[in-house]
Amino acid sequence: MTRFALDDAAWTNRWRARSVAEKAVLSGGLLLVAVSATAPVVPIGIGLFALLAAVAWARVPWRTFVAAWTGPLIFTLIGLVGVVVSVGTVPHPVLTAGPLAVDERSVSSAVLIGSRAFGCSAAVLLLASTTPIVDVFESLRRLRVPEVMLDLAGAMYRLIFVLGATLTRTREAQAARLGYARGACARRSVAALFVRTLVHGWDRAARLERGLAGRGYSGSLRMLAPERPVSWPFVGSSVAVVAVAAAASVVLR
Amino acid sequence: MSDRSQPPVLALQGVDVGYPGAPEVLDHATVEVRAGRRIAVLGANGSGKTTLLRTLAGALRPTAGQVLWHGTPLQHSRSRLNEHRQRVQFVGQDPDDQLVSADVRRDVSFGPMNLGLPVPEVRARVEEALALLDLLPLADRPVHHLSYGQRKRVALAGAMAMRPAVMLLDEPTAGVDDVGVRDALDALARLERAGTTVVVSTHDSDLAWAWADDVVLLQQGGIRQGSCAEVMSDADALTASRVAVPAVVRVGAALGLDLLAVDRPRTADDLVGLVHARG
Amino acid sequence: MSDRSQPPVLALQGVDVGYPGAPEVLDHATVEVRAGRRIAVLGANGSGKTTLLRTLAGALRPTAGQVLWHGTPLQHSRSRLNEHRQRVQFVGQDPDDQLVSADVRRDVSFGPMNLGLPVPEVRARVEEALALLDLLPLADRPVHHLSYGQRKRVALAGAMAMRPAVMLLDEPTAGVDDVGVRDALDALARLERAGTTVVVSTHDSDLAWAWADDVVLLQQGGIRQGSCAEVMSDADALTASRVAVPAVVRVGAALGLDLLAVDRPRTADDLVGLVHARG
Amino acid sequence: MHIADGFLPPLHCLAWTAASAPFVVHGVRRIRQIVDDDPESKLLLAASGAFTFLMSAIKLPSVTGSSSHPTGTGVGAIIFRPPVMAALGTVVLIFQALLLSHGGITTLGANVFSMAIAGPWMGYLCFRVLRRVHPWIAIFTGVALANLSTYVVTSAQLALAHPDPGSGVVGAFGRFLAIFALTQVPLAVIEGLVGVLLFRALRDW
Repeated sequence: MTRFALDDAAWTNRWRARSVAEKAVLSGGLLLVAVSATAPVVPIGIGLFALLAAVAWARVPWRTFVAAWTGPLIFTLIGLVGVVVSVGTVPHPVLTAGPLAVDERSVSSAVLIGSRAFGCSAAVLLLASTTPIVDVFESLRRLRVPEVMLDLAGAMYRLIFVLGATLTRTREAQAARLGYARGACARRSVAALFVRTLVHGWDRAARLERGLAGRGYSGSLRMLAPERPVSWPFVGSSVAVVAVAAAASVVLR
Repeated sequence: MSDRSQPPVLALQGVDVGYPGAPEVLDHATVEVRAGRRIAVLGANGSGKTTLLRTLAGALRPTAGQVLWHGTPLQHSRSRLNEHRQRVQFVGQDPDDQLVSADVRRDVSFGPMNLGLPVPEVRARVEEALALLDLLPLADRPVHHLSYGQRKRVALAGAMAMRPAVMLLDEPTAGVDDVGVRDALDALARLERAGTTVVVSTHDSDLAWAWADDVVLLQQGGIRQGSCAEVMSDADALTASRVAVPAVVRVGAALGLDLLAVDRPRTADDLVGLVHARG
Repeated sequence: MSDRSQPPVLALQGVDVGYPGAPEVLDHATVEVRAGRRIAVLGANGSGKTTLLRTLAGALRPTAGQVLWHGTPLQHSRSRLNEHRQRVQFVGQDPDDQLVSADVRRDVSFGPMNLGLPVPEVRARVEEALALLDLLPLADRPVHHLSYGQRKRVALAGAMAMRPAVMLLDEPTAGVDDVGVRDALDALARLERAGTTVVVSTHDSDLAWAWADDVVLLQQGGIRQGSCAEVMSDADALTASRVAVPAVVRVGAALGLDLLAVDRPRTADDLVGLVHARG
Repeated sequence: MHIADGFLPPLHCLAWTAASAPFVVHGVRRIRQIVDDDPESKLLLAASGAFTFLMSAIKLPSVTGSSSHPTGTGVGAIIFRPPVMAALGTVVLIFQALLLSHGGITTLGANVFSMAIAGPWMGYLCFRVLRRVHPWIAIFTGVALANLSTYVVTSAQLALAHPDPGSGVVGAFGRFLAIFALTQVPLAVIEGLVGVLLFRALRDW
């Protein structure tokens, strides 16, 4: 079975029934403040708040949140090496080792970048771990995103799990027959796995087309959207939190 | 209970259907679906069960013969077909061929939305179908968190939300365990109580014997329709169709029981009851 | 026939296995596979049959307990696992997940090629496996032109070409019609004659009763292993596992037959024979 | 290689979004046209998108490191054409950001530019040019260069945002290239090899 920890959390947390708009105000507001902050303490505060809100308030499993957080943070750490370490001479060296040097200004900008990445990814995760991605796409309908792309995204979501289940089982079957025992076989196996998934996907699409025709499908994949009234207290608190963060960002500049 | 003299709700009359590479899956097939009678379409894998149901549903266009709705031939024009699909729903074997939405409630709404109904009406039909199939506790769950048997029930609910007069179910019990089969049969009984006539295809002769009133037996080069007791006590016909004689029939015959009786033994438990009754 | 005092070929010892969202599918599970004895792993859908077989095959790593090969614990390192996979082959339920090449012969050669065997040896194994499963007439056909039952046989042949000591088959008869079940059982008998020990998972208690020597019954929170006759004549245990009591057992008990006998009636036809013998 | 949220300053995020927008809009138009011509292609496109997503979620054999996933952009561009990939790839990147936490939302424009536009176009053009030479060489080069150009563009994006205090953008570009070369160059070669095997297998089906 194909499962994504973030997706599982999104379907089962306590904010699941909240309207996407509410959560988007909070998560999006924090994201904007974090990405534009100039004092590292602001995005770090935002990151910790997002973690707390997700885990304590929405009851997202903390392991899920932290595990999802490490991906972007690892990229950030590797990338920061490129920001900090210079080759040759630098204007304000704090450290030199052979041809490599570390500049004072690079260090401070690295700290800022690192803190922004910390805060921004947590703000996005707050939405990702509390809102099924299909609800996000559904809410984009109101923002006049082309219907065809939203239909595509919706069907894609369902097919990812249908095809993912086959892909996982096929890979295991290949492994059972030692398809991944050595490099050359492994490459051949991966190629065969992709081809099978692609061909199977097209076949699935054709079968789904037939199956849906009986349910009156004639091109539109529109479905009944759940009614989720916006909670103004929640939006109010969110705006307040974002405003405090923004004020802190301005003051601490 | 239906009146044999009434015209059938839905029928095939001398229908030929084929595919490229398999010219005549159905060859001059005639089948009658009567309101309120349980029909099992029985045959081996590859004998044309699915093709028969899909032809009844209007999804396949016969090269000869006609699909009849209350005696009127179906026109395979777009608008006529859309009408036909509302009253005759086909549910395939693999639920993943019919489920397109992320969660259960949204998926069940797909058909009613396509009918262009007003939103409150859609909502009412969805809740009704969910309740009928005992899916309310799962209504907000994502489809990919459900088991195979649960997904089959969601596909059924999606079809029921169209409020069809006839439901055609392709192998509703295949790959489902004993409790799942019982649940599926319960669900079918509820559909019937809601006034829907149910046609089921199966390769499981024990199931057909236990459940059906009438049987359509797919044979090499022909179709035989009749009451379940009559068709299925003909061992030669079953064997020729590569279908096993039901265990109850074999053992019951050896015990000298009357298998054509109105209260014929349908299950192993019925047999046990009769054995005990004889002492 | 095997000696009960010998250590099992393959075993699970106090094994825990879980998934995200389903923490303990197997909870302290102990299972023994003895050479030459037919084992049916019996349980409802979702009871953990597939998980049990995949753990035996080394595809899942237990969070506690051990997989034993001739009494030696399996190390889940890459090289040890590859050794284990050669001797224990798992074949999943859906053949389409098992087949990796476009035509039959090439697909069967996939495993032997990965073993790095010389080409003549690969060829020999492929022909042997094809012959064993009666696939020579289909050897050059594209996989997607075959019927479901035929594809299931190709998947079996692919696993047999690895010359495993133990074959683990997940629901080999699910979705297959009566003739297909007979073919599948014939195929299993041929694997056994080739010296392979066969373990089958199923939710079909009639099949388990007819086929197995030993039964592993998956219950809520536990596993019960024993001889088929012993485990399956315990109606309470079966019901608690959401598995039906086999029809032969129910009717046989009503008829007062000895169901624990060595030549216990296994099928409806056996019952008929016994009824006739009694006059 | 997905740039994480927060790594690019707001102005760069906006600039890359603006740079990507015309390609994505063109891709959406193209998709709408395809769907209008043949309504059945909607689910086929969805399956193709699901395939692209799953392909990028699988680890390639014999490459270690945190980013040993194929980009799938070269294969996708050859099968589905670059305009479609621009739109489909954008949806895939949103899925990756919200389901796998690969990439980000503020950096979506930049990631779309490197992975759904530059990579596919580079791969597709190489494939078209070299096709006359030899089909397998064309596929290998197309797929490998699609992957490599994604990595080069990403390095450039990072360098533009964070120039070196001494050697400026050029120096920073070289450094980012060097840091990610360790995993990306072998990955590109392997993705190219797998691409050839993939099209060979596809031919058989």
